[in-house]
Amino acid sequence: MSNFFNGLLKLRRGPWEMLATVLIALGVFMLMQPFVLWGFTYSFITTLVGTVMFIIVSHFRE
Amino acid sequence: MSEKTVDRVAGATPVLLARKIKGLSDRAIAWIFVGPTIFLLLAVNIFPLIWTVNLSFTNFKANRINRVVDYVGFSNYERILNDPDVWLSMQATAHFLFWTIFFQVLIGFTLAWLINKKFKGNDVWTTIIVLPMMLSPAVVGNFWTFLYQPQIGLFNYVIGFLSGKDASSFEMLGSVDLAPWSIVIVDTWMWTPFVMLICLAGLRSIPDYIYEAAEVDRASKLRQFFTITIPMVLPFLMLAVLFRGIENFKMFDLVVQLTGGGPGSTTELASIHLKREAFEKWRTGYSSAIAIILFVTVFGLASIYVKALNKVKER
Amino acid sequence: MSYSVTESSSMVKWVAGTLVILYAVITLVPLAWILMTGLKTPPDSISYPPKVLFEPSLEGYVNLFTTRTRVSKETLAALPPPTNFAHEIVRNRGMVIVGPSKFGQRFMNSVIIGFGSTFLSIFLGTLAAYAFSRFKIPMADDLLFFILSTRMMPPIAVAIPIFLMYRNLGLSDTHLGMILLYTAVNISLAVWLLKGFIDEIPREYEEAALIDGYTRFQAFYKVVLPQAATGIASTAIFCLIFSWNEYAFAVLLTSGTAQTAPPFIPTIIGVGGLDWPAVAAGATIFLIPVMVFTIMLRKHLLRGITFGAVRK
Amino acid sequence: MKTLKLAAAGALALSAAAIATPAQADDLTLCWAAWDPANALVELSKEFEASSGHKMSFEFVPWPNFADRILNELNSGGKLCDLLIGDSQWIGGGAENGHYVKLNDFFDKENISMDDFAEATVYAYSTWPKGTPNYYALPAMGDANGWFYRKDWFARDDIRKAFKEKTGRELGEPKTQKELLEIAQFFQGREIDGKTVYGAAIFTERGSEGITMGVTGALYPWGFKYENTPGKYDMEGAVNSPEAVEALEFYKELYKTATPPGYTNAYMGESLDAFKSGQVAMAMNWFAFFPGLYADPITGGDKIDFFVNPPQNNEGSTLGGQGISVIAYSDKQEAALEYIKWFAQPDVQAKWWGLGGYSAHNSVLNDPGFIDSAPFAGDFLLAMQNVQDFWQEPAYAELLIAMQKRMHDYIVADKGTAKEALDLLVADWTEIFKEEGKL
Repeated sequence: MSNFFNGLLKLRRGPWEMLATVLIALGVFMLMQPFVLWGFTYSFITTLVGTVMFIIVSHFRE
Repeated sequence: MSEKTVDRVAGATPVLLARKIKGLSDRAIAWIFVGPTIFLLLAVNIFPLIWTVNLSFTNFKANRINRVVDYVGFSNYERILNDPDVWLSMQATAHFLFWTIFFQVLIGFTLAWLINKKFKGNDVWTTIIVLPMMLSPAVVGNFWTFLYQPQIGLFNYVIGFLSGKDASSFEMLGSVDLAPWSIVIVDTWMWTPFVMLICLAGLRSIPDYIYEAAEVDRASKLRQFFTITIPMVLPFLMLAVLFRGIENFKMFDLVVQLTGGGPGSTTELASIHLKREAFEKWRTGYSSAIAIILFVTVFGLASIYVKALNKVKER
Repeated sequence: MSYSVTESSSMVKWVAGTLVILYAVITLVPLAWILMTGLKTPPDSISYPPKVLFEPSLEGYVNLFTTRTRVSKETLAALPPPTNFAHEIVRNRGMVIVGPSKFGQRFMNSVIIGFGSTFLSIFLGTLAAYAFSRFKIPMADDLLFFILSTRMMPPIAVAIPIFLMYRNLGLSDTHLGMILLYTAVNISLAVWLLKGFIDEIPREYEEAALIDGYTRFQAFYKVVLPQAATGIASTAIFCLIFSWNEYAFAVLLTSGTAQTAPPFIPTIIGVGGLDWPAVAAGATIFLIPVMVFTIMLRKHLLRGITFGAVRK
Repeated sequence: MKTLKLAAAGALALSAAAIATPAQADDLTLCWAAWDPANALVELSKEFEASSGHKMSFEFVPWPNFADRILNELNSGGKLCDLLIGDSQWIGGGAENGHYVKLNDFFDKENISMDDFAEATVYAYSTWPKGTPNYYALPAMGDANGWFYRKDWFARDDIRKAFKEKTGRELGEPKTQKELLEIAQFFQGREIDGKTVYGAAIFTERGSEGITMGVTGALYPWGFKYENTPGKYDMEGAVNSPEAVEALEFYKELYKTATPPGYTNAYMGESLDAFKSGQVAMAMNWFAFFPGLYADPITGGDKIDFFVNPPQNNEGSTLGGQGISVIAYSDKQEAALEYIKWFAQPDVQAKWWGLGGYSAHNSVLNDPGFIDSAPFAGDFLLAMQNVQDFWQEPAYAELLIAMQKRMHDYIVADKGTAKEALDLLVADWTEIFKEEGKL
């Protein structure tokens, strides 16, 4: 786990990509879940942030 | 390089062309080769995409050319993301996504595992099983409405025969409870082979020596299945799930032909909802915003997909 | 006798084989039903219980290719005797053939647009794939991802601006417009697949050719292209199948002149409601080429559906 | 030198000829829905081809896709159609968005008077804004939603007796909507000649306009109004009036208790199928189909009879039918106008009716022999006196889609109550008119 945060701090690709992936997955889940309208409302921005992050961090060093 | 060969070759090509080509660096050739593709994609994909983003901030209506178009800021997005009808269409999509992937993985993996037992003639049967997924979803979907007819349809007849119920006592496409399942059934019929093929590739990529080593360690077959087979196939399975997820998230043709979104709005998936807004109500600005939301979602999933692709490629 | 831990016993094989064959048969039933319905008469096609045994008739195919009109008994009686089986079938229903249907034209549109876009995507795709495979292109990975991501776009989402763009350019409902559009969608698959095929051709061949004094172009079309021929052929079939099956763009961007068969087949109507034998006949004619292609492609199938990522 | 001059002169003359001859033969395309009257029009048009030298091509689109495809075509500025027999509700959009050519000058020039056509049809099919003398189409096909039934079943003694026992009334053509329901329920599930039959085939289709056209058949007789004050778009209290709620509940009951199984997405084709296959005692459909139904060898002739949509609180039928328009994007407008001029002639109109098309020309309708010319001719005249149409606004498509959704949700998908469905509809429509800037 500390490796993960270390990687984040040092702008390494692996952990950041993981974070972006989680954000995208969360956004997609929020978009389609049937439980709270609030989740649906904020789903798009979550996915958008995750996607943009993914594009950026995929250029970080391994 | 002897000068002679160069001359010989140059002589064989038309003079002007030869002069041009000789002068080109590899780099220039690379751009000449890639250029047309990039240009086409920019013109037919990226330019329209930017246009869509622009439209999504307006109240433009494509059937009302004479009307003044106003920029409305983020209000289209606000309306969509608070609209219970859109939310419902997303939930219908979720139901469709979840269950199609569930059944396709379950059946697809089982089939792959069975085929991997390498019985005689397995390749012939594999090819036959694959057939449905290569066919036109619209044409096939349309024909399934015939199979689902309560009074004359083969599907209802077979189910009625097996369950002892009257074949016209249930309506796959017409009833609110069954319609979401009717589209799951057809999609599963069509796309299980896809998951099967990828799982099969995964199973075949496991080298025999791993099992042999496990056998030496006296691991049981069941244990081998869970500690070797499943983990080794998992990246492939991920690939299949992501791809089916993306495809079914934007599902249109099959379901439009099957239910058209009905009854009521029970099977109105995201794409169908978008089509109604864009090409029936002609709310171009509003529907552009929905398009962008769908696009960003697919794009996000696609990024993960490509990452998974590369991972599998390395195997 | 050699013993292998990965080789299953004959009992297991037998069970596995039976289950797989059972599934294959079930999965084939809807397709077989399309074939059969195409050969039924309209009353047979809607009988209950569904008829498995029936007297085959070409009425569906006749209805698919003709338009007919109902005439009175007197007119019918006054007509000269039918010249061929098609006229006879139609007259037995109290109607006469008044002309060909639109199916032939729609089918030709599918052929023109399918082959046109396939040719263009293969042409452009091969060039691009070669460049990606052999040259150092800055940000190649990003470009490749960009190319692939265009394939992932939901067609309906892209259709809105394309509709507007085509309206302004006068490309709506034209063959050229549809060819360009399908090419743009197919090219991503073409580039990814072909890059894989070209990667597999050893560089040494070209390098030898270059040393022999070939130019890059010559090395490309005299050495690489012949080597990649199989790959190009199977990529072409994949592109063709996509354009052949495509529905969303076709239904939204075409209405008459350039409309392909998939939006048309579901709208074949008979005397009232859908004429199921004609629909099934159209579907049969439309699906069979793809079935043949699928069988031809079986070795490359996986590669094609995973953008070349999975080789086996 | 001389030859060159000659050639040049020849070329000039040729190009001049090409411009100056309006009578050159054109290939005209007429777009309409694919149904019986369209085939009759093909037959009728042969005469035009012979007299004018133009060639006619036809693009007939099946009803479920008709609006989608043709409106798509118009909105993309396509040149597929030169002439269009477009649905009545499209007139607002066709006029305001410049799809249709305005015909006033042409009518004046050719002495075509709109007074020669039945008033209701001119109002519904030709004018925009509604009721003003601005004409964008010539009434081509009068139509309304009506009913037909199995006359042979209604006449059978055993059935009549059973009906009398059950209801205390004689079995006959229903005089009110509620009688219609009663008869339909009586037939539902009954054995006739060893076959289970059902009450009535009605419209429930979701995709295009089906359920709206069906349900308005109940709404109008109950006194449904789109607005409290015409032209004000004040729908609260009109669209969701207690009468409208009652009518909607009525239609749902009709659907739930008196239609064949699997009848969740049915429109014209399904209704015809159900009737022709002997499944139902009664069915609703457009008058346009009645000639074909009457001619049907199995269920036509003396086995069928027709009646106008029964009244409840007042008379009322749902309007169908279309006018014929010239498309503004066509390159062959001259030839297209020629067609309209030819079509408007009284003798052509008489032939049109004879072939199974519903002429809207007074010379045909007021002819003393008209009522006896077909068993449904009298009903047709009656229906056309009390027709109402859906919104014809430029935003008609949105208004219709909203209604389709709310009606199907309530009637077929069992969502909410009738009042809720209509309240939601008022909200949808209000939003649409706000967007239009009309509220």
